[in-house]
Order: sequence, then structure tokens, then C-alpha cells
Amino acid sequence: MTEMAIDTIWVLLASFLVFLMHAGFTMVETGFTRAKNAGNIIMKNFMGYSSGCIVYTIAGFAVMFGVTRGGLFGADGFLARGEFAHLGLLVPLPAFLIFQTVFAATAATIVSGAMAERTRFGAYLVYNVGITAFIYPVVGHWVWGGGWLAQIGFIDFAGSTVVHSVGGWAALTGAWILGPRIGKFSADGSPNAIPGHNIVLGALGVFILWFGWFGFNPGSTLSGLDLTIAQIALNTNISAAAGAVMAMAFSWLRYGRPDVGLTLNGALAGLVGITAGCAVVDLAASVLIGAGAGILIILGVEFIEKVLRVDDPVGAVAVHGVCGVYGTLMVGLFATEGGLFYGGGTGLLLVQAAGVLAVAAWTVPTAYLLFKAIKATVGLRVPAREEEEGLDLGEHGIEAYADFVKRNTQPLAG
Amino acid sequence: MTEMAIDTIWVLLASFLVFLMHAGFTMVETGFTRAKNAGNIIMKNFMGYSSGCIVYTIAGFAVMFGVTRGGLFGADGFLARGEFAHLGLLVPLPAFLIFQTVFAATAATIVSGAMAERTRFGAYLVYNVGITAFIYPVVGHWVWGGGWLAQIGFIDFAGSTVVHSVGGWAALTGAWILGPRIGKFSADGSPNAIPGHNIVLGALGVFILWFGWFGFNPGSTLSGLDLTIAQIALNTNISAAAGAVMAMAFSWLRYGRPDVGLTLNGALAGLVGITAGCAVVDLAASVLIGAGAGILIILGVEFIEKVLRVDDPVGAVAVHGVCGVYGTLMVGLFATEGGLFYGGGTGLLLVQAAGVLAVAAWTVPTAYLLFKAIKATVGLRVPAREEEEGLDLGEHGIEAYADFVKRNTQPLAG
Amino acid sequence: MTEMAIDTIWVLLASFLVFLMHAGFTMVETGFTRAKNAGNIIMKNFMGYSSGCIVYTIAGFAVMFGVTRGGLFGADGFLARGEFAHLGLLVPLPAFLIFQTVFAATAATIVSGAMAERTRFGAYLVYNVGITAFIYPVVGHWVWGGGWLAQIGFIDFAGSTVVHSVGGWAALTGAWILGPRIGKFSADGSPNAIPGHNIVLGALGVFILWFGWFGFNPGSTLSGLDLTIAQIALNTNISAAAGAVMAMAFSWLRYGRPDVGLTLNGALAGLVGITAGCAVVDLAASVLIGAGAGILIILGVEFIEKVLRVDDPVGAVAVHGVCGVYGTLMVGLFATEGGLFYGGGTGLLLVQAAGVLAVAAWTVPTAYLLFKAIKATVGLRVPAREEEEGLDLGEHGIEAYADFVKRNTQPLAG
Amino acid sequence: MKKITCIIRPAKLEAVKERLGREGVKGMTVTHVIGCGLQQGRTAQYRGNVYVVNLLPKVKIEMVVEAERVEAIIDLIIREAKTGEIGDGKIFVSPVEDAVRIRTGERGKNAL
Amino acid sequence: MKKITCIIRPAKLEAVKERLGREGVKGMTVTHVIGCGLQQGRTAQYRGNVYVVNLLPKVKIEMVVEAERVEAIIDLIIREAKTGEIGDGKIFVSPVEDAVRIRTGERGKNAL
Amino acid sequence: MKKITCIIRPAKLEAVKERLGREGVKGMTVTHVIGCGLQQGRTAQYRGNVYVVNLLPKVKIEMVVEAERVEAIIDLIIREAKTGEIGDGKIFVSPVEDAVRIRTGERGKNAL
Ligand SMILES: Nc1ncnc2c1ncn2[C@@H]1O[C@H](COP(=O)(O)OP(=O)(O)O)[C@@H](O)[C@H]1O
Ligand SMILES: Nc1ncnc2c1ncn2[C@@H]1O[C@H](COP(=O)(O)OP(=O)(O)O)[C@@H](O)[C@H]1O
Ligand SMILES: Nc1ncnc2c1ncn2[C@@H]1O[C@H](COP(=O)(O)OP(=O)(O)O)[C@@H](O)[C@H]1O
Repeated sequence: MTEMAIDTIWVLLASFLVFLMHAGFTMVETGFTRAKNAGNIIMKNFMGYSSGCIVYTIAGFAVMFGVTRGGLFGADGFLARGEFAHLGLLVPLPAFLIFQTVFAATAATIVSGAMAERTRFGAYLVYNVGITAFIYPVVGHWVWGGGWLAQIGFIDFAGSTVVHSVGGWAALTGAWILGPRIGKFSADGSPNAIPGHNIVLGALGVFILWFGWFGFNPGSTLSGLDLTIAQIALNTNISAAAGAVMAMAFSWLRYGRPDVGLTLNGALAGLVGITAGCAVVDLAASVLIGAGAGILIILGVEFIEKVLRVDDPVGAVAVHGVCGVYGTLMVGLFATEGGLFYGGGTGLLLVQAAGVLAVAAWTVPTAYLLFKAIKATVGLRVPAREEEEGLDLGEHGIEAYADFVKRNTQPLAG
Repeated sequence: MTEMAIDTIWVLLASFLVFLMHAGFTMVETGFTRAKNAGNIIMKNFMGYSSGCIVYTIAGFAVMFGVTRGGLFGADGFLARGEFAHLGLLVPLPAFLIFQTVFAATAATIVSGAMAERTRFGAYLVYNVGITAFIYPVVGHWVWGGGWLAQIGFIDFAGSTVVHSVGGWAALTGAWILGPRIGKFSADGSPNAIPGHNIVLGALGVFILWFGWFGFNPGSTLSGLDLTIAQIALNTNISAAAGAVMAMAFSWLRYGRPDVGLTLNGALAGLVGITAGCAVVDLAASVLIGAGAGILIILGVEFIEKVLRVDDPVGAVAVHGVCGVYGTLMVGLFATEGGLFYGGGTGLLLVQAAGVLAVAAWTVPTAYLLFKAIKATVGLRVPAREEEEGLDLGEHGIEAYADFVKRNTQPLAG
Repeated sequence: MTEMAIDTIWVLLASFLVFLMHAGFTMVETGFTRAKNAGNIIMKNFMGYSSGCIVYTIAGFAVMFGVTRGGLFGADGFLARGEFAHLGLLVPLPAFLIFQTVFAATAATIVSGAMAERTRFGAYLVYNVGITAFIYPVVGHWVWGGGWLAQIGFIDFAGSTVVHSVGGWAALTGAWILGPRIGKFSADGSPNAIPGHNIVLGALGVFILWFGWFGFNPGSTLSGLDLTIAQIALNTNISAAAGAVMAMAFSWLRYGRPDVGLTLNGALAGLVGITAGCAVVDLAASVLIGAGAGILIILGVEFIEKVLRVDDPVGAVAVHGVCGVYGTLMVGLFATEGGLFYGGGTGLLLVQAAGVLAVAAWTVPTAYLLFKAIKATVGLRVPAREEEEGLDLGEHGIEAYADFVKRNTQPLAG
Repeated sequence: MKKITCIIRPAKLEAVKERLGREGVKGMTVTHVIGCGLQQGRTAQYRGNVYVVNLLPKVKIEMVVEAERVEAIIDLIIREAKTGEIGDGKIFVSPVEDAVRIRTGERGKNAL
Repeated sequence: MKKITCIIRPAKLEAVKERLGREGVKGMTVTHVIGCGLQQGRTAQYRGNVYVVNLLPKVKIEMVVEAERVEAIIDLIIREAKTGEIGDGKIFVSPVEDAVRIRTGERGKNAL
Repeated sequence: MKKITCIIRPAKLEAVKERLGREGVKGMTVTHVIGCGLQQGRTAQYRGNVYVVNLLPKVKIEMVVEAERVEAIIDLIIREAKTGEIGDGKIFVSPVEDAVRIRTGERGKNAL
């Protein structure tokens, strides 16, 4: 009784913290984009979470945690009905369900940042159903629902792959199909700066996300009696810190000045990077993983923009996709049990790589089909005139900042 | 010992979350009103909470939880002195007191939104004493202090009626006595849009409120050992989500575009709606209650504005008043034990209706007298010139956004 | 096992709350300064926390909690290696470490506000290493690491002195060496108003800080089984409330209108003031301590500006320094065991005064040397032209609010 | 061709604009300005330091019109923007030598 | 000396400015304005109440130049700012009698 | 009647305004503008992409005054706004044909 209460309180509080991450995502995404689209971005995030909760409760949870069908997916317990006795939960089912719900909405919301400032609102809603009901829960089943990846020993403690790289891959696919914002690339293909309208909001969002991550990672023990929560919290924090410090230093080196936006992204990179391994690596490894993520994020942003020429306004693909993959692989190197650097050989590393590939091979095609289907039906992108005027006026008929004089201009490449 | 620690931690953490709701209220209210009044709105909320804590500790707590005088009110334990042994608390008295304090301030603060942009600061302070020391605690006594409503079986688990509809009724009374903002209604009585100045802040506020509600509802068990906290959290979340989704859909249907402000209100409507019944209804009922609230909020806003012609800048009356009443009545329909739809007959429904009426019959007249007394003494409304220039300059001599070029214009009805 | 889990959960949650205070500090500081420096202020706070975590883990923790060398400092356990068995912890070491880390970063970040809008970014980073690795941990050792102040009975439960006055003294020293912002003082030495650019952000920051303080003070029991956490939370809240109310009233009296910025500072003053004594005073004393702090903060701001002629843009010295000292002394008066007003004689009061003086005598000279060394090497202050244009452009090459038309003017003294 | 510049209270913008629109003034350009004149400023305070806010928010409307319409437009503006209290604002008339419509290249009166 | 005032789409500011810079127009002053003309406004809604946003964001560029450069500059502006759709904006030319460079006190053409 | 338009550094606004006020220039209208001239712009960066901020914040003061006061006012502005470094700004003088005080309907010099 006491034990179950402790676990339940822990899981609930972690859920509340993860819930708040949605405020963080919303602030980051809004702050890093233009004022004329702020209302639309809010709506996408807010509805992404809200409708995501409903959809996941109805369908996603069953696909993810129903009794496994050959390790591939679950198919019972729709509408959250059923005992789910096979899960052997230490907490009441509702506690587990709310924790999984807030997680599911996180995977979905990542895409919204990459597709910001040009996506039709209705299209976004449809996409959101697809990823929450199906694409994400299948991956979740593989890893956390007793599926085949779990069975071969794949380790993704809190979701570098399950949550973040699924979001990242879908974001990449979506942003690529959607095409860049007007003015993002010059005729010669070189990228232009489109500065976000409120860096302070962006920073607030990152702080909130960091805070919420203390629910995301330590909460993934699903038990407060499991005292590794302390080490997990410590690892999570130091990895984020190392990511921020390295991104700051590396941007200074590379661009001549410490870049605010990339430094903020650096902390998120560190958080995403440590998410897979936070329960199986030590403090020193956490610093290294975070530091690596802080550099990787900057190279990732450049790669996606300059090589792939995909327009990802908030760097969602680099943060969640690239660093999600990276963090998952790092488990193969740094896991104190089984990691290559800790004498465990290459076995775990190969399993980790297999998992990364399998998830990419699942997410990219399904997301591709989903976005193509949306494009062919409701349409994916707003008209150019609406994009120029801003989606707030076009999609919702509002002005987000009615009392301020705005610029609405776009800077020229230097 | 361990048990009491678990309960104490739970109650304290819930109190902290409810505390944070005041940040949420402040952001929502500020964002949904004009830039020229932002500093005043902050002051009202901030002082409402701060002075409310003092007043409730001195007087309100005694009225609410002192030994009952005929089921009507308590009258001992002023200054928070006394044992309050009759409450049979599972937690130390200070834990119970802080939880009740943050609740009390919530009821008080609701009014501030409805009376925004035209109320004298001093008048607001006086009002705040009245509701925190007396109006709210009496209702609280009836329902949670062992008073007559508790005795006849009235169910308001976390305060749809006790907190929200008390706030809503007082808000309606206040806004009505105060009169509309200059320019809100045309000569022919039709309402005009007065857009809020920062929708992003409004959204942040709603996220924070939602987060805080996880303290408000699950915390109302006053025990972490009571494992219904998991179901309560789940119900709370899904009702908010359903409220947001339905408000989005209904506003789209009704106004041709999904409205950002009303969607945000929809989530709050769902939260207020489920507050009474969160511990006695099931998941499906929570979805239905939330969805209904999401529609009701939009009709409520229209009713108050177009029929009653009361100017409520942030929709406080519709969110807290209308949905508070609605949520309380829904318990009579959906309670798994005693609800009409669950075979319980109309008994509970009638009790719920009686409670709703009694609380209205108490709150409206006392709030009326309070506001009239303030009007006759310190004065309720700022001069027209000050209202036009903004209360920030008039009441506090500040500019909230000193570095930005502002508009200060008002849109024309379409 | 259950006991340790409860304590661990409590310490971790408290750490998370304290972490969030950094978002609060960032918002307060950004809001109370000018738009042209917003990005720089974010970077300072964000990097202060991030690099502070690394530095404290490597060095500060060992200095603070290593086995004492004559009561003066610790010197083992660098890189967080070691058992720290002498601490007799009830929680796993990582839980203790993360709690101490977020605390350490708090002391460091206070300085950033006082030195805002004119300090070189690189200089700030160097300062941050100095205070986190050395200046703060030594004081921490004296009081919480079993050092000489602990041995003579000095009481500073959660750090009015250890955290806040250390930050305050360093802030005073830094702001004084740095000199005032251009335009802050007229030729005749009279101070001018330089209004902050976003009072709403400032308010949000104060709410977040208040919320985080519920981790700072109650969390300092380091045990959830210690039921004084309830009284501590209650005291903390009421002191903040009293501080806000008194600052509001006193500013009204003194300047003719209730001042928004000073009222917000008043709540922080109440929080800083109660931090030392929150576990050893009663509710009534908490109200008095908070109320006194609310007045003191206003006199403190005036004293620092008008008498010392030091430019402290956000009032950090008055809030953390002055009220930190004040709160520590109040323990000597109000401690229910040993306080002068509770029949304990002057013994404790003298010990408290000794502690206050010792900490000042340590912090001011070391901070002085640190800042002088920075000035002589990397340089402390940005060029005047950069200060005028804003540090965002100069230090980081960004515009924090790219889409808004800004003023960039400075008001004239009235 | 003349340019009429009027500086009015922000609250009057919509009324003036709508009235001018009804009378056939189709094009105008609006700027959010701050201004001072006979109208007294306000004192503000920040953390105990008093300062003067004597540039108050106004709205500037500029419209280039045919010379013969100037008087009629001045009348309309006065009718809509006047409250009778200090701070109502000013109207200035100044010469314009040419106008061009960017979209078509039309010049002079046709471009208005 | 003449003042050329052009009101253009915000998105065209950088292109126009850059082109003018290349052609030797060094000095200009830019204001963020809102304007209406033939271009239709938009309807907006707030909590169920509809209102009209018929003042759309534009950018006003003012530059004082020697009289003989006016025609060339007008041509350049048209070339860069024209999209052919309603809302492209206007150019106005008006007389300026004197110019002063604050830094040096130079007057007239030398001050430009 | 003449209109004096000066574009100055934002930091100089209060000093210029106060000085003009003392010399009897009661009315003026101020706009926050951005401008470029001889003064170099700055490079900014956003997520690794460099861009140019060459329109720097300036303040534009417009005041309509009697013709005979123009020279005196120009002198005052120069005195207060000059730093001697590039970017100090410009003063332009242009003709105004009429002025109206909205509140009273007064015309011409009486309206200033
Ligand atoms: N001589 C002037 N030149 C330019 N603008 C002026 C002048 N006089 C007044 N204004 C503008 O008109 C506004 C209203 O003027 P004011 O003197 O306060 O009111 P009134 O016109 O009713 O006497 C001022 O805020 C300023 O923007
Ligand atoms: N007569 C005028 N006086 C001042 N500004 C004008 C005038 N006519 C148009 N404008 C400005 O030019 C902008 C574009 O004009 P509009 O008539 O919409 O497009 P077009 O020039 O393509 O017909 C308007 O928004 C307004 O700011
Ligand atoms: N020809 C011009 N027409 C309009 N505005 C100008 C002109 N030349 C300069 N300006 C304005 O004056 C400001 C200062 O000019 P700049 O050439 O940088 O300095 P200086 O006048 O000291 O040489 C510019 O930013 C611009 O706003």
C-alpha cells in the first residue's frame, strides 16, 4: 500500500512535469519563429496535445501496450478498456496511462516546429492523429511494450529513439515534403536568416523543457522506490549543462560570437542525447554525451540546412532526430554494463544501431505516406499570400500582438 | 509516520502547484487585455494572492474550518490559532492550512479578470478582503467544513462550485455593477472586439493553469495514499483536452475559423467542469463533461456579452461561473454512485442543483453589497481619461513595455 | 527502503523546483532591463547555470562538503568522486549532489542582475567559475559542511546568508567596480529611471521564483519524513506575501502610487528574509519578518542607489544582500528556541551577527580580487558604443525581438 | 496635389479613417507616433525614480489628394477627431509635386 | 532638392534599399507604417466578435535627393517594388528647401 | 510656415526635445524610425546564418514652425544632437502651406 502510493505519486508527478514540457515546446517554437505566426503555432501545439490525448487514449495506448502480436504491435484495450494485467504494473492503470499519454503527445509535437510558418492548420490536425494513433505507438510497442526490439536487448530508457528520433524523422519527412518557407533559401540555394521574434520566450521554453525532463527521464523508472532516480536526475541535468556549454563554445569558435539560439538548442541536445542512457551510464559519461550533443546540434543544423536544404525553423530535426539517434548509439559505447568503452564489446552497440535503423525504416515511409495523403486531400501548405501575411490572420483571423507596432520585414543575407 | 509523510508531501506539492496557478491566471488575464493595463493587472493578481494569504490566515480559515455553528459557518481558530482537532486531519495542520490558503486565493482572483481594465486598484484590494475573509469561506464551510450542504450529500470534490462558481458569480456581479469598458459596446448595444495584446502569454497562462490543476484536483484527496489520485489526474487531463478540442471545433463551425482565444478558454472550461466530479466519475464521463464544457464556454461568452451585455474581458464568468455550475450538475448525472445516468435516480441531481442555487443565492447578494459599498466609499471605477490612457500610467505611474512602440488604437466592428 | 525513497523523492522534487528558479531569475532580470540587452541577459543566466553545474560538480562540491580542514573548507571528493560517508546522508549521494548543485548556481546567478547591461559576456563566465568553485563553497562549508560557523551554532537553515547574502555581497562588489550604466546618474549624481522593458516577464519571473522557493526552503530538510516541511512551506509563503503587501503599501506611502516593480521585489525580499529562519520561527514571526523585508527592500534600493551610488538594475543587492543579512539576524530575535524575543537572550543574536560579518569579510575581498583580476585580463565592461547599441548586437550579434519596432530612447529625469 | 498630414488621438483613428473612406479618400498611410504640444505630459516612476512621459501616443495620417479636395477633407477630419480638449491634434497641408502608382506606373492625379 | 517618399510592401524593403544603395542613394529613413488604398482589408475575429483589419503593414522610405536624380530613382523603385498586384504602393515627390548634416553643419546638396 | 524634420540618435531625443521646449517650440511629433546613411551597419547572425542590420534605430522629429524661427531651431538641434561621429543625422526644411488646430479650428500661425 505504502509502496504503491510512493510509486503512484512519483509517476503522477513525473507526468505533470512532462505535461508542462508542452508549454516549453510551445514557447520555444513560438519564440524562434515570426510574430505573424505566433497564434497559429500556439494552436498547433495546444491542439496537438489536446487531440493527442484523446487519440492516444482511444487507440494509441492499445497499439502500444496491448498484448503483443508477434512483437510488432498490440491490438487490444482500445478506448483504454481492459486490465492490461500482462504489464505487471506497480501502479494503478490510470497512472500508467496518463504518463504514457503525455509521452505520446511529446513525440507528436516535435514535428510542429519543423513545419512551422507554412503548414495548414487542418493538415496538422490530421497528421497528429496519424502519429499518435499509429506511427509512434508501434515503435513504442517494439521498445517498451514488450516488442521485438525489447526482446533483442535494445536499450532506450526514456526515449531518445522512441520519442525523439521518431519525432525527428517525421519532422524531417514533413519539412522536406512541405518545402522551405518563402525567402528561406536564395536562388543559389544558400540559406538566409529568418530571425525568431522573441528570444526570451525561446529561453523560457528551454528552461521549462529542462524542468519537464526531470519528469521525462527519472519518471521513466515508473517507480519512486527505484533509487536510481537520483542518478538519472543527476545525469540528465549534467548532460543538458554540458550540451549548453559546448554549443556556446562551439558556436563562438565557428561563428565568432556565442550564439544565443544555438546555445539554447545545445541544452535540449544534451537532454535528448542522455534520454536513452540516463539510467545505464555514469556521471562522467553523461558529461561526455551532453558535450558531444552540444557540438552535434550545430553541425546538424548546418547539415540539414546547407546540405539537405530542408527548412526547419526551430532546429527540431537536429535536436530530436540527430541527437536522438546519437544518444541511442552512445548507450552502446557508455553503458556501464555492456558498453563498448566499459568492456562490453560491440554487441550492445550493434543492437542499438539496429534499433535506430529499424525505427528510421519504419517512421520515414509511414510519415511520408501520411503527409502525401494529407497533401492530396486537405492540402499541406497555405497559399503564398497567406504565408506572407502570416498564418494568424489567414488561419485564425487573429493578431497575436494587437497593441504593438510590428516590422514584418525580412533581413537580407550578409 | 511514513504514511503521514506521504500524505504531507502530497498535500504540499499539490499546494505548490495550485500556487503556480496564480502565475497562470496572471498571464491569461494580462495576455487577453491591452498592453496599457498590463502592469495594473499584474498588481491586482499579485496583491490578490499576497493579501489574500494574509486575510485568509487571519480570518477566512476560521470561518471555513472552525467548529460549525449550525452548519452555516465556523467562528473559532482565528489567526490560525487552535488545534482544529475536529477536522481529523491526516496531515499536520500547516500543510492543510497552506493548501486551503492557495485555494482561497484562487476563488478571489477569478473576479479580477472580469473587472479588468477599468477598476480602481484600491477598490480591488478592498473587494479581495471581503471575498477571502467572508464570502468564500462561508460557502467553503457549507461544503468542505462540515456544513449543511455536506450534510445533505452535496458533492463538489475539488470546487467547481465552492471555488469556481463563487468566483464566477462574484465576477458577474462586479462586472455588471462596474459597467463595460469604453468602446466595448456600440450605441446599438452590439459588442465590439477589444483584442488582447499578447496571445502567447495567454497560452502560457493556460498551460500553467492546466499544470496547476494537477494539484487542485488530485491534491484535494488530501492524501497521497488514496490511490484514486491517479484516476483523478487522468480525468482532469482528458476533460481539459476534450474541452479544448470541442471549443476549437465549435468555434470553427460557428465563426468560420478555429478561434485561438476560445480554444484556450475551452481547456479551462473542461478543467472547471470536471473539478466537482473528478473523483466520482469515470474516464468516458470525463470526456463527455469536458466536451460539453468546450461548447458551453462559447455559448456562455456570447450569452454574457450579447444577452446580458456584461463586459467580461477574459471570459471569467463563462469559464468559472457557467462551467462551474455545469460541472456541479454533471455530478448528478455521471457520478458512478448515485448519478442519474448510472442508475442512481434524480436524488443526487436535485441535491447538486440545490447546492448550486444556494451558493448563487449567497454569493450574488453579498458580492452586490460589497461592490456597492466600495462604490460608495473608495469608488469602483477609474476616470474615463485614465481608462483611455491606461491604468498603468494612472494607477501606478509605469509603462509595462517601455521599449516598444505601441498602437493604443481600437479596432472597428466589422 | 521506503523511508529512503520518500526522502529521495522529496530531495529530487525540491531540486527540480530550485532548478526552475533559474527560469525565474532570468525572467526577472530580463524584464527589468532594456530590450536591447535581453539576449545577453538570457545567455548570462543560462550559461551561469550550465557552466556552474559543471564547475560545482568538479570542484565546488568537494570544497563545500569534503572532510573539513579545520572548519574552513573541504578538499577531497573532487570530480564528485568519493563516498562522502562523513555526511551521514539519508539519501543517495546523487540526490544530495543535484540539490547542492542547483543551490550553488543560485548564489552565482544573483550577481548577474546587478551587473546587467554593461558587462562583457566572457568576463561573466570567468566570474562564474570563481564564485561557484570557490567563494560560495567555502561559505557553504562553514555553515552546512560542518565548518566553524556550524560549530558555534550559527543558524542559516536554507541560506539567507550562505546563498543570498554571498550573492548580494558579490553583486555589490561587482556593480561597484563595474560602474553605473551610461545615463543612470546625472552629472549631479542623482539617479535616473531606466525602465525595464517588460514588467509582465518580471512578474512571471517572481511567480516562478516563489514557486521554486517551495523547493529551496522546505527541501532543505533533505528529508520528506521530517514533517516540519509543512510549517516551513507555510512560513515561506506567508513571509513572501507579507513582503509583497508591505512593499506595496510602503511604496504607495512614499512615492504616491503603489509601485509594481518594488512590490514584486517585496515578495522576493520576504522570501530571502525567511530563508534563514523558516524552520525555527513560527507563523506570526514569519509575517513580521516578511513585512519588515518588504519595507527594507525599498529603503535598501534607495540606499544603494542614492547613497552608495551603485547602479543595480534589478535590485539584486537590496533583495539578496540586504534582506539576506536581515533574515539571518532575525533568527537571533525570533527563533522559538534561543531567539531574543522568545526568552533566549542575546547569545544566538550575537552568533548570527558574527556569521553575517564573517561572510561579508570573506566575500567582499575575494569577489573584489576576482573582479579586479578579470578587469585586468579579459576586461570587465563593454565599450560605450556597444552599451548604447545594446549587448545583444555587440556580444552575440542578435536581435531579441526582431519583429517589433523598438524605441531605444531613454527617459529624462522628472 | 497636396499632402494632408493630421496628427490625432489614437482612439479617433478608426472613426476618421472610416469617414474619409466614405467620402472617397481611398488611400492613406498611418504612423504610430508620439507627440507633445500644449497637452501636459504625465509623470511616471520606476523603482522610486520619477520621470516625465511628455510624449503621448498619437496617430499620424498622411494622405495625398487633389488640391481642390483639401478644404472638404479638413472639415471632415475636424468633425471626427475633435473632442474639444487639449491634445486633439493638428492638420498640416504641404505641396506634393508628383505621385506614382508603383503597380502601373501611372503618374499625377491618376496615381492617387 | 526633392524628397521622394515611397510606400511599399514590407517584403520589398531589403531589395529596394539594396538597389538604391548600389545606385548611390546612401541616405534614407524607413518607417513601419500601416496603410490602406485599393487593397482590400482582412476581417479578423476576437472571441466571436468580428472586426476589420484594413490598415495593412507597409514600409515607408523617405530620401532627400538632388532634383535631377528623381526620375532615375523612381524607375529603380518601381523595378524592385512592383509585383503587379494591388497593394504595391505609391511614390510621392515633394519639395525640400534645405538640408543640414548635423555632424558637420554642412548645408544643401553637400549634406545629402 | 516651414516643417523642420530632423533625424537624430535615439539617445539624443530627450535632450533635443527639452532644449526646444525651453526655446518655445511647444509642438512636435516624434517617430521611431530606422535609417541608413554613411554610418556602417552591423552584421548579425541567427543560427549560423549571417545577415546585415544596416538600418539603425533613429528618431525623427517633425515640427511645423514660423519661417523666421527656422535658423535658430536648426542651431539648437545641432548643438544638442551632435556627437561628431558618423550617424548624427540630418535636418531637412520643407514648405508647409497651412496648419489647423483640430480642437479650435484655428488656421495658420495661430494653429502652431
Ligand atoms: N507645431 C507642431 N509641429 C508638429 N506637430 C505638432 C505641432 N503641434 C502639435 N503637434 C502634434 O499635435 C499633437 C497635439 O497637440 P497639442 O498642442 O497637445 O493639442 P492641441 O492641438 O489641442 O492644442 C501633439 O502631440 C503633436 O504630436
Ligand atoms: N493617396 C494616398 N496618400 C497616402 N498614401 C497612400 C495613398 N494611396 C495609397 N497610399 C499608400 O499606398 C499603399 C498601397 O496602396 P494601394 O492603393 O493598396 O495599392 P496600389 O497602389 O497598388 O493601388 C497603401 O496601403 C497606403 O499606405
Ligand atoms: N538623404 C537622406 N534622406 C533621408 N534621410 C537621410 C538621408 N541621409 C541620411 N538620412 C538619415 O540620417 C541618418 C544619419 O545619417 P548618416 O549618413 O549615417 O550620418 P551623418 O549624417 O553623420 O553622415 C540616417 O540613418 C538616415 O535615417
